[in-house]
Amino acid sequence: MNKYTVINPHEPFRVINTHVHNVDGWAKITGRATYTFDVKLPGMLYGKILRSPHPHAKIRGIDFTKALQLDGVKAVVTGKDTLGVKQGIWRRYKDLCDEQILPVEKVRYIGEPVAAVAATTEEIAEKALDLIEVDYEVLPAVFEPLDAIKKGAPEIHDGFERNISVTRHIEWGEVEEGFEESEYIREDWFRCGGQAHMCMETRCAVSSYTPDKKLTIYSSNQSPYYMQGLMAGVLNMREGDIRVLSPYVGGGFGGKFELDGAIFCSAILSMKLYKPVKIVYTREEDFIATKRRTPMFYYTRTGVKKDGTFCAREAKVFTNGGAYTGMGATALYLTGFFHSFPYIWKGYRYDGYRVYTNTLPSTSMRGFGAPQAMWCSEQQIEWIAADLGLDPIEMRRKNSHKEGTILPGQATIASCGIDQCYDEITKWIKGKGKLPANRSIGISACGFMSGGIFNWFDSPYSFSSAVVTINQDGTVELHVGAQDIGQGSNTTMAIICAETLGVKVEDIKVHSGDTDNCPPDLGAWGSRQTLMSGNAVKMASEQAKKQLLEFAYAQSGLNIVYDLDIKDRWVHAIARPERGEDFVALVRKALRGKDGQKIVGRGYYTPHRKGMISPAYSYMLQGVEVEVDEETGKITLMDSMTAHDCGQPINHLGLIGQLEGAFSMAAGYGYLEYMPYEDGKLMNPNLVDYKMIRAPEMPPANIAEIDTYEPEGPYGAKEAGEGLTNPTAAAIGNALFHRFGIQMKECPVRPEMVVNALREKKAKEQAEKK
Amino acid sequence: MSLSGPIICPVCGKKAKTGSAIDCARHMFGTGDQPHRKWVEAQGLSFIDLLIEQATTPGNSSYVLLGEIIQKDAEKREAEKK
Amino acid sequence: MISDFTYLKPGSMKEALQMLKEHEDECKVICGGQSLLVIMRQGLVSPEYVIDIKRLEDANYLTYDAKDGLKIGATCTHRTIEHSAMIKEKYPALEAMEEKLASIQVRNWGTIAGNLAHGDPAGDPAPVLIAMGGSVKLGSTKGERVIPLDEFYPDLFETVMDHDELIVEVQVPPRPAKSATKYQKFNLLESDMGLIGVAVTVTMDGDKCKDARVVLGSAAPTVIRAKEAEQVLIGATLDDTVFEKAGEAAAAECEPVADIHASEEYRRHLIKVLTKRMAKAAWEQAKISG
Amino acid sequence: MEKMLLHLNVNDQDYEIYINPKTLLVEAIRDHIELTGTKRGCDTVSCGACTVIVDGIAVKACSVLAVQAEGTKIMTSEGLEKNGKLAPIQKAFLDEGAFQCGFCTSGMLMSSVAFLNESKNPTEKEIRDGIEGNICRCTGYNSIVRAIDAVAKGKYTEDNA
Repeated sequence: MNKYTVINPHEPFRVINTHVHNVDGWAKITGRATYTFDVKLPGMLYGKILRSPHPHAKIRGIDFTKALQLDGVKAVVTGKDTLGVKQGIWRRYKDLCDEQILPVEKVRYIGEPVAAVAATTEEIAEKALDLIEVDYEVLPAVFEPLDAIKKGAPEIHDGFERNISVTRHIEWGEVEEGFEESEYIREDWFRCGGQAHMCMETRCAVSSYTPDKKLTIYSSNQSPYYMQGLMAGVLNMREGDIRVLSPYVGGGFGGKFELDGAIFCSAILSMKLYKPVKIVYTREEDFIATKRRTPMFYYTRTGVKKDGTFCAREAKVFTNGGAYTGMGATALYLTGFFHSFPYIWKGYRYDGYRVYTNTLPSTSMRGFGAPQAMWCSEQQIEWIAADLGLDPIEMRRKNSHKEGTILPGQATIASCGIDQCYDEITKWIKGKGKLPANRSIGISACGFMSGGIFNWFDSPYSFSSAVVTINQDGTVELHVGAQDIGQGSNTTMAIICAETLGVKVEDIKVHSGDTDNCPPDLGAWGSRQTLMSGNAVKMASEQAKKQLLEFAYAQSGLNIVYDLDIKDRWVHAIARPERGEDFVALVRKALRGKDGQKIVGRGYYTPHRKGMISPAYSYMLQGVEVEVDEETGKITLMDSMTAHDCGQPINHLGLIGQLEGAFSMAAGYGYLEYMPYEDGKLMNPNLVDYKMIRAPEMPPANIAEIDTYEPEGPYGAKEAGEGLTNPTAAAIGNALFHRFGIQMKECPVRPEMVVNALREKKAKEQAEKK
Repeated sequence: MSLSGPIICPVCGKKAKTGSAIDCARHMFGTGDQPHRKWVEAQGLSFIDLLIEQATTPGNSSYVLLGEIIQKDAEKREAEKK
Repeated sequence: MISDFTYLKPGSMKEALQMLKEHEDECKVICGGQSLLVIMRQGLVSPEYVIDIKRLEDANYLTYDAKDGLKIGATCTHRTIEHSAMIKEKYPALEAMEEKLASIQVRNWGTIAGNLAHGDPAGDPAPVLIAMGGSVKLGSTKGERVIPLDEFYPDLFETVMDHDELIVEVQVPPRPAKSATKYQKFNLLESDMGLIGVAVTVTMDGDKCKDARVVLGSAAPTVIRAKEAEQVLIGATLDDTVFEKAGEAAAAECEPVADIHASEEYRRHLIKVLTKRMAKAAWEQAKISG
Repeated sequence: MEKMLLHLNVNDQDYEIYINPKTLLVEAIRDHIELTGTKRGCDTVSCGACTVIVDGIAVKACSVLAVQAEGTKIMTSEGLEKNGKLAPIQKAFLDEGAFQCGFCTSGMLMSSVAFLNESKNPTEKEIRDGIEGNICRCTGYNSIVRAIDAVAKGKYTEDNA
């Protein structure tokens, strides 16, 4: 089914990169894992949200007297019941905090919350929505960024002339000189679509406000700490009075670390009623009223020498920001940064513009702007190689980053395994031999970050923290703020803890998803947890271990030149592993020595002096084999191979799962997942019309793991799983170009577009013949 | 005329990365908040039109233009100080 | 949200028909409910009574005889048809269609009669059954009548059934000698609904095509026969040129709509390609079939 | 609306519940019997998260009225493990890492069990078709296919599970 190879494996670890079962596995495969979706509290009420049918309208008045009269309805809230705080995750930048979850004056997209009802049953709450009368003054609306920047376009937010909300500029090196030196310059324009996160668990929350003025919130999210902070802001409460619990989370993919209607409205209703209120989004609400991958318009101009040496690149991007900013500001920066990847340029310049429109807000989604960047970059590079008659793999290879590459003002690359990626993909392609006429292979390279060095949230805490507590029986409590959203971070953290302490994974109990009991951490986004939370866990574990070894030393009578270590629960001198003692026995003694205090280690991590973007970068090259029905345009994925450098893999099963899962989502972005809007209305907000890869569509996802060592990562680890969302769409595009000669400039590539492109190509060829 | 020191932003006082006027122009566009926009407008330019010009045409013309104005402004101020 | 209703559970088909007569305007019949419950949840229908025939064993049959052909009872599931050795031998196109209809879970619980009654022009069974000359037997307290399926659908999501009638049986005549049916839908996911679907039956007499049926799904408000395309095939000595012409005829005579998945032009194009392919595939099969 | 008394047998245990006749099987299982392993991920019979086994066959519990399941034997993911022993498919899911967020897992397990009951020596393609009705947004399915394949090949038996 799948082939999995390891290149340059490191020294054997006891726990790291071994076959470790997911620590949450038993709960998940026995149906016992309780998600927010499953939470039921005594006396709980159910909430429903009334949503705007208009893309842009003033709210003149809301009359909900009839709704309140309906038997079972307990409360109705509107924007007037809130403090009206304009919130956003970019807390340091007030201009970018632009979203009232329940707007007071106007609505800016179809599906925006307008009022919320709490009732004894979900059915009654839904019926009550029909009894609320909203008096709207419908305003002119605009849906496309290139229309929204025109003179005279409706102003969506006050003071944002021409609807430009964020601009980003990145530049290094000598751009003009680079273009002057270029012997060939190519310009292209691209469009990249949106994509729904489509988490299996829709957005949901249960809020419970109690008379002691404390608020407890169960929420399906990627960062309990952000939720706590953001909720404190919109409710004017102290963070410490809000507890956020995220027990198990049914997927996130970049869509669950901003406030949503479920969490906000349930809290407002609960505060009014002093009763728990649960709100679960329907699938349709999840499609029309959360956020999506940011659609982009790309212009990119690239200058190269005839031998394929890259000189300069300049890119200009407009993004369809939708109604609010959210994490979109970061996506705007990262798309520009990763558009340069993984290549060395004499000069690189990027200007990005985020434009408000009256559509669903767009934001971060797995890949964080990079899939769009690679869709454009990697196709253009393929076309340049063809234009110049060069080998596309060798041309990429000679321009790629290496260990020590400096991106001026942005980053220094400390570990980079991409060169070996080219070898592995070349081998895979050669192994295929001659393909049938309807098959083709496309490749695409990219890199990605291992967590962002951004603190627009303005957290006073370390980016990650962890606490390790050793019990008298040798069991270990690991408290982390890192959030497991399915990617397996609890398992990864348990592995790092067990490896460092010298115990077994089953000795570790991981506590996460609870702001009351776990230390703060920025959460699961931007591929940050393995490196950042992993470093915090390693430090906490080392600190606890050091305390134990001090006791071991004291009683050993060893010459101080000897080193002690713990492996497999056995405390021993490294030089004489047979002489030692049992871990549990040592813990008991150490406790006595500490007057009965538990052994506690604390760890934290905040990146310093690591440039502008990230402490480390992963690299990858992917090949995708597709079959094309030239008559119908249907694309079928036949096979794939990914050569991937994530430093030292930590969680073996988790890594494979991440890479395979990223492939399916990324391929969906390339040829299936399509979000068409008409007059601001999403036309396919359901799983019948929104097409995603299912088991029969998924090809083998072969992996060659290129093990490198990343000095900044725990045990040499860096990102895996998000970056691999980046190359696939472009690889599919390149496959279409390679054999069939068509250049697709819009994704996802739907079969009708393939048929049309083939037809145009044929017409052009015939015209040329004449 | 050359300046005695690096150029600082006339709005927020931030020193641009290399101290050059064009870097300061990039900073102004990058920040793009109301005070910076207003300063640009006060020079008789349209902030948005410059942005759109930069966004829709290859090259760097808007930054160069704003850089020149920042440079002149800095020279004027230095002269006033003297 | 599904509206409240009174649940009725008849013990026999006869009793079911009586209940239907009693509540004809305010009731819906449920069997597998794979389509009905979805539209009830969307509030598109809100019956006061729901008559559940799921457990009617007297309607759960699948029989064949050489004279009358195939008879499928009202409560026979898709999966029973898909797994039947008899179907595989006598009506392979029916088996192939069932195998690609939605998902296993849906086929396990849903019925072919229910699918036909729903009247969705994108449904898979209707094109195949029409291509095979299939009919439905409608029952009511008044008695029974048999309607050929190609006369069953007057408009989008509508059937000629009266309010007191239900499909009690699906009938397919025996397959003639040197005859074969082929069906394919064009979809984006393997077992997804088709953007369009084409079923073609070709019956050969020596080198000539004696009879043909070309049936199109999602090509008009209802499943339709492409009679121009049929005329291209009937009487002709079949070859690639004829198949191509049949495809062009079908594409010209259908009236597909544009939606988010495909433009009208692209749907016509797909109908052309699939008609050509299915006609050829049916011909190849017919030549070798008994 | 008058409620009706319904007897359901879930995981070999009899339950008596009072329900509105329009109650869906998934609602009866989750809200009345309070077995929350079975999930809901859509309203269009598309995602398969609510898949349960009724009299040996997989069905989507969001498209079946609870009353229609009276007199049947229903199995949910909670019924797979017995006295602390995992069923072969559960062991295989653990070994292959055939789940991530876990939200689709209960439904996926039930589809897998029903598929394995009726398919001996399935091909990879047959396995993929066997879980076509279930969406998993996390894994990309291949690990699930490997897990089902391992069970079909007899790598796990009831005893060593």
